[in-house]
Amino acid sequence: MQTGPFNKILIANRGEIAVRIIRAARDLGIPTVAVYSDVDRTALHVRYADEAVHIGGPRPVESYLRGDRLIDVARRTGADAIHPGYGFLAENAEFAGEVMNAGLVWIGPSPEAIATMGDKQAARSAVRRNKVPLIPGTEAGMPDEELIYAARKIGFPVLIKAVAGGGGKGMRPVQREEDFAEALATARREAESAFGNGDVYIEKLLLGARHIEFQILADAHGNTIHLGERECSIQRRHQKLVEEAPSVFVDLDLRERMGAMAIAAAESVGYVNAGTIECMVDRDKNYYFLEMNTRLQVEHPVTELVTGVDLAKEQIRIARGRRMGPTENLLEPKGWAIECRINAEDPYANFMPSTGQITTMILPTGPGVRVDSGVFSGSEITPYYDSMIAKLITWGETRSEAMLRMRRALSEYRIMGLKHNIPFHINLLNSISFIAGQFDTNFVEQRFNMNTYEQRPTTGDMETVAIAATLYAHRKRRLASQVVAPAKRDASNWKWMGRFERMHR
Amino acid sequence: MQTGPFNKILIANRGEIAVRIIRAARDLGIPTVAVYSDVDRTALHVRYADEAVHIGGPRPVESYLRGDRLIDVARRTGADAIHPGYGFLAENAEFAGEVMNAGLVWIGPSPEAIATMGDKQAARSAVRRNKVPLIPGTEAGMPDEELIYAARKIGFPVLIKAVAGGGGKGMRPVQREEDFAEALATARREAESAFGNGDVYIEKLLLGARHIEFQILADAHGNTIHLGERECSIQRRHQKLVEEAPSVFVDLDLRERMGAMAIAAAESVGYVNAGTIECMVDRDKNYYFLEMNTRLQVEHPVTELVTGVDLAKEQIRIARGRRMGPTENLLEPKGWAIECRINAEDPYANFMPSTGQITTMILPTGPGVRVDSGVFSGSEITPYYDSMIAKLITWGETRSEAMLRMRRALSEYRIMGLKHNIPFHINLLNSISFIAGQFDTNFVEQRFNMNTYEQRPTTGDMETVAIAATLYAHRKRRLASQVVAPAKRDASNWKWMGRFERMHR
Amino acid sequence: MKYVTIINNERYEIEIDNDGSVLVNGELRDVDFLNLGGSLFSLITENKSFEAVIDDDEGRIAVMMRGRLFEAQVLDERAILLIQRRGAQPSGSGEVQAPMPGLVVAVTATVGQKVQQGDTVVILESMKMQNELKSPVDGVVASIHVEAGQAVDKNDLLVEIKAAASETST
Amino acid sequence: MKYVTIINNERYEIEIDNDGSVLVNGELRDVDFLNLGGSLFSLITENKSFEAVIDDDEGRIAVMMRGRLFEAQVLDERAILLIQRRGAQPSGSGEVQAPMPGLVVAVTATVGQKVQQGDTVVILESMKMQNELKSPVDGVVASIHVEAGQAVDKNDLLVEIKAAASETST
Repeated sequence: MQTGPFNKILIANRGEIAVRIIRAARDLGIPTVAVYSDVDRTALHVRYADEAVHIGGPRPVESYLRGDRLIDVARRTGADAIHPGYGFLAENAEFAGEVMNAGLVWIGPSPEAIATMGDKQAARSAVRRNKVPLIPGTEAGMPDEELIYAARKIGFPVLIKAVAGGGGKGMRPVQREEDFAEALATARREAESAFGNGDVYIEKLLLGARHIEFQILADAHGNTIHLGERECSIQRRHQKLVEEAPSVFVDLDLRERMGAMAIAAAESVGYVNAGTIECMVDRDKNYYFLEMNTRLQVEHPVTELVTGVDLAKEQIRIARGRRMGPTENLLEPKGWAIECRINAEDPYANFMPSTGQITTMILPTGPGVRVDSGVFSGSEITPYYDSMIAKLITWGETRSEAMLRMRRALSEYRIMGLKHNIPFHINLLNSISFIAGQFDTNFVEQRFNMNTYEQRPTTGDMETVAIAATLYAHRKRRLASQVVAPAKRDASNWKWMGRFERMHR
Repeated sequence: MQTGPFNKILIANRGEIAVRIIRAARDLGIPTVAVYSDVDRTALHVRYADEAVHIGGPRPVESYLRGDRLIDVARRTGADAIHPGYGFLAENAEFAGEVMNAGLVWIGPSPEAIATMGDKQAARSAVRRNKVPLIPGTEAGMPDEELIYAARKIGFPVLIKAVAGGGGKGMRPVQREEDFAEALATARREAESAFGNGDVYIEKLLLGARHIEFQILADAHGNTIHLGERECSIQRRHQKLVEEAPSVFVDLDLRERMGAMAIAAAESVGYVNAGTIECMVDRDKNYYFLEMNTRLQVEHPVTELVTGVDLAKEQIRIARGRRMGPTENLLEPKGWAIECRINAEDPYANFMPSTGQITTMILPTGPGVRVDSGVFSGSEITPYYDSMIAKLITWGETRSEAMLRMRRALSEYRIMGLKHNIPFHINLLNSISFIAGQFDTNFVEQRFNMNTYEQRPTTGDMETVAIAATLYAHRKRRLASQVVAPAKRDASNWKWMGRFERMHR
Repeated sequence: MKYVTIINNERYEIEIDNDGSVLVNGELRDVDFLNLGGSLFSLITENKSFEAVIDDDEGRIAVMMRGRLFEAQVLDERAILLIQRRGAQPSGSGEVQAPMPGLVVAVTATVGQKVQQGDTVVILESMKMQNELKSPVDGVVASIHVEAGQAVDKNDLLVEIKAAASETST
Repeated sequence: MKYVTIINNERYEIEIDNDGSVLVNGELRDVDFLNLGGSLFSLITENKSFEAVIDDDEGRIAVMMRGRLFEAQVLDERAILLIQRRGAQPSGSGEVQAPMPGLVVAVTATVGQKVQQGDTVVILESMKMQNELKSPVDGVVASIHVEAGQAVDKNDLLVEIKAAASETST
């Protein structure tokens, strides 16, 4: 069933999104079943759910991707609905179909909508019927000479994209016509070797473009609305790092037009449940449909904070066949919200993922601060899953208040035991371009890095670091050489050290 | 100065309220100076402030109450304003005057307003001029025969109150006229021995009354507004435990009338800055002025969540001589907010305070959850200060959503190493009377306790507890007797134990 | 290993075998019991997930689960035998200790006085509040070790009460 | 004890006396330095309050403060002498280890090849991402211990690079 009554939800996911869904279900009074792999026994989603079932090994193919086991666990525990979260099986039309065939409610759109939007060309055809603007480009399967002709017609620069690619893989920009033939040959070769499929298509390369997406909500009673936009241009290797709602770039007129377009795109596949229309918007505010994500997004909290709508709860309501809570498009967001994705990756070492145990964690709290996370002091970050450990979200009456609160929250947040990207976010929040709202999707990769701070450290900070480093080395050296006899006035500056250590024994 | 420009704030407080003020100042870009006693060196307010100065011993009279040292520290660090928080010197008119005499800005109302509102009789006289309704009662200093005559006129039941009492101390209810003479004699004796002052006055004893208070904001430009009410009837020994905004008991008409009364009360002393008018409201919605708190309240966050106004920031703005942000009375709160005070006290042992180190703390997070706290895993709760360790605040579109989120957040919150009152709050949030909004200020003491749960534990829960207790004892016994040889299938149920312990070594 | 566990006057016979399997009143239960550090435990039984804080104090085990405190007595075979043989036992320690540092405001009991469980014997001021310390047992005040005005440290012995012997249920 | 501490090419002469007092370039500083557990430290100097995460790796001390990473070299008298005497030292280890468990996707270097610091030598897939592991030094590839398709554990040695000797500033 796509919609209908249910009384217990199996959550086919892990990490912060599993916790997020448990919370939504608990707020609605619906019991939940968590599933877990070998390495997730102590994870918060297992501990916060009403029931928890072990489903296999740590690798996703052994557990979270085992659709058969998930449906089996739902049957055994009496769960009559499955929420897929995001990632894993969330956009797997086949699994959605199997869930429905098993007589369970799938908390998401229909398998047909997932399948259509999951196929680039099918999605383009579908939305084109509803007059949704698309980035000028070609279809797949064209021979070289037709592609060259098409590229000339679209106008350079263009982007050659592998049909089988995705997430930024298999893309090649071409600036000038004379480079096209060689680039095409290389692109086909690479696509063949990487994806076993040399088929490519081309698209107009947008300059200074932003990634802006619209939140859609549609119920089974024929209502489809949008809840405004999210600004997601702060990316690295096509991975979003920071999201905002609303976007500095979107005025009321653009929001009305893009919102109507987003609703038309969703309606083109008879969409029901929460979804996102991703767009590229160029400098001149021309906007183009990119793709539709047929699930809850990682960045959904920023929309929640400026609308007051709990999107995970709305997903459940809609799947139960009820009318959704909000009934009108969101044209005037309440305040401003920013999300920073806190990842276990080292911004000083090319964002290399980091694994290990979180030995200490002090969360930022206080007014305007929300943390969505599935970890705790003692959690192990394993290499089996993605590197996101938490989402830090702040709200303010204005963008400036939201940013100041984010800065403050980042400075309070302590995570130890592994490398994380909080320094990246602190540096970004100090960047004049970011503060001024002047950035596009290439900003992080082309114009921002961890070695060039826009403000130099002060002399005072440098000296403080020198003192700290020296006292650290001095102390370590003393411990190593077992110098235990304290000098007569040694207590003065070190008194607290001893006191604290006594306290924490 | 009462208002004027300043560039650095000294925070004459500790704990969560010091952290709260640091956050507000940081969001405004103003540097802060923290002060700390011997036992607070590692506290978050010391670590989050820009500067920190040690001011003395652990007992408040040696440090946080040393007005001379606080002013001296402000001078030395170049702080040109002092925020007192709540408690300690916050309502000390003399200190406020000294701060202003030292050429510093006092972030609070004038010493005159503090002094007037700090004296029961003076406060009653002041607000009476502005036609603020008072609980029928007598003045202080009356002889016995006049008091008896007055009590008869007011009508029984009445309350005999010690002039020098406060916070619930020195009060004695009298139900019937024939008991009055003896009760009066006892009350005078007790007041004499407890406060060195046998003077008493009497007041009408209200039945089924609620404690409802109004948040006032007034700037130096002649603007005074209210931001709606807070429901604070959930108390024990006159200590608030749970607060809400708005109150289920207050409709728009009552809010308008009480709000106007609250503004009139504040204006009666020319009040500037944030303040609270505390009232008693009887079953018939008659309301009476109780007192004015001339500072930020512990429970201010519930107002913040239903107004979007950051009260600590407004305090600073007003003290700087600027116009306050909000300009209109709050008649329609946005959603609902509830605060639970998380105290280090054992609800199973007569709310006995508990001290010690917080060994583990897992904070509740996610949508609609705010935590205001000054502690962390590793913090020491000492006997020198009050027992509040955190404020847990939830917001929802409706009271029911806010309560469900509070239940969920309470169930996620883990504090170990000392006793705390989270079980009290969980029990309260399961109480039908509380859920239905049917309670008065006597509810906790007279009709609610930890031994009579409204719902019995289920058979399943009981069996689970039995299993857990037995496995715990079994394991402890095995460890004690050093039985190390594992049986052949011993890994089956215990495998995770070993795994987890390896992980956390 | 066989145990008798008593909670809120309910009696459970629980058997834990060497292979880790658990039987409750003779029925096998699927149990995964795991320490999460300190006194925090996770228990998954028949797929139900529970978290509990478990502490013990002189043989009484306190289990805090779902916001509720349960007191459990876990008796092994030897303890069951002992109780069966003896029939009765003293009902616990009669020591009143300071639960935290503070100032003794008043001692409200006198040596030789008969007290009931729950009677206030000392008033201790700490954390800005006056706390009534109560007798843990029915009995007679045997000795008093403090006086009003005295500062005490955590766990200082304040008053000793000689417990009256009482019946014990098994 | 006298130290020379180098941060971002700035040089600080820091003296820590037995009484705990700290002199920076000859000037006395009021310093309260305190471990908060693990690698978290609080430092209050001249009333300014700082929090820093401090770790060290083979003599290099990494200080993360106010969202910024500083690399410090703390040289004691012996180390200063040693450097003055030798004039130059090899510029660090040339071992490329697996920073986490994963699957080797490709080895992009060959034995005997000259590499520059920052050149990719191995591509490792982990956490759903392909990670380029780079040479930490300028030098020549001395040995390769893995091949494409091989699963590796954390800290496994993948490639060794013989570092070219370089000048070192003191």
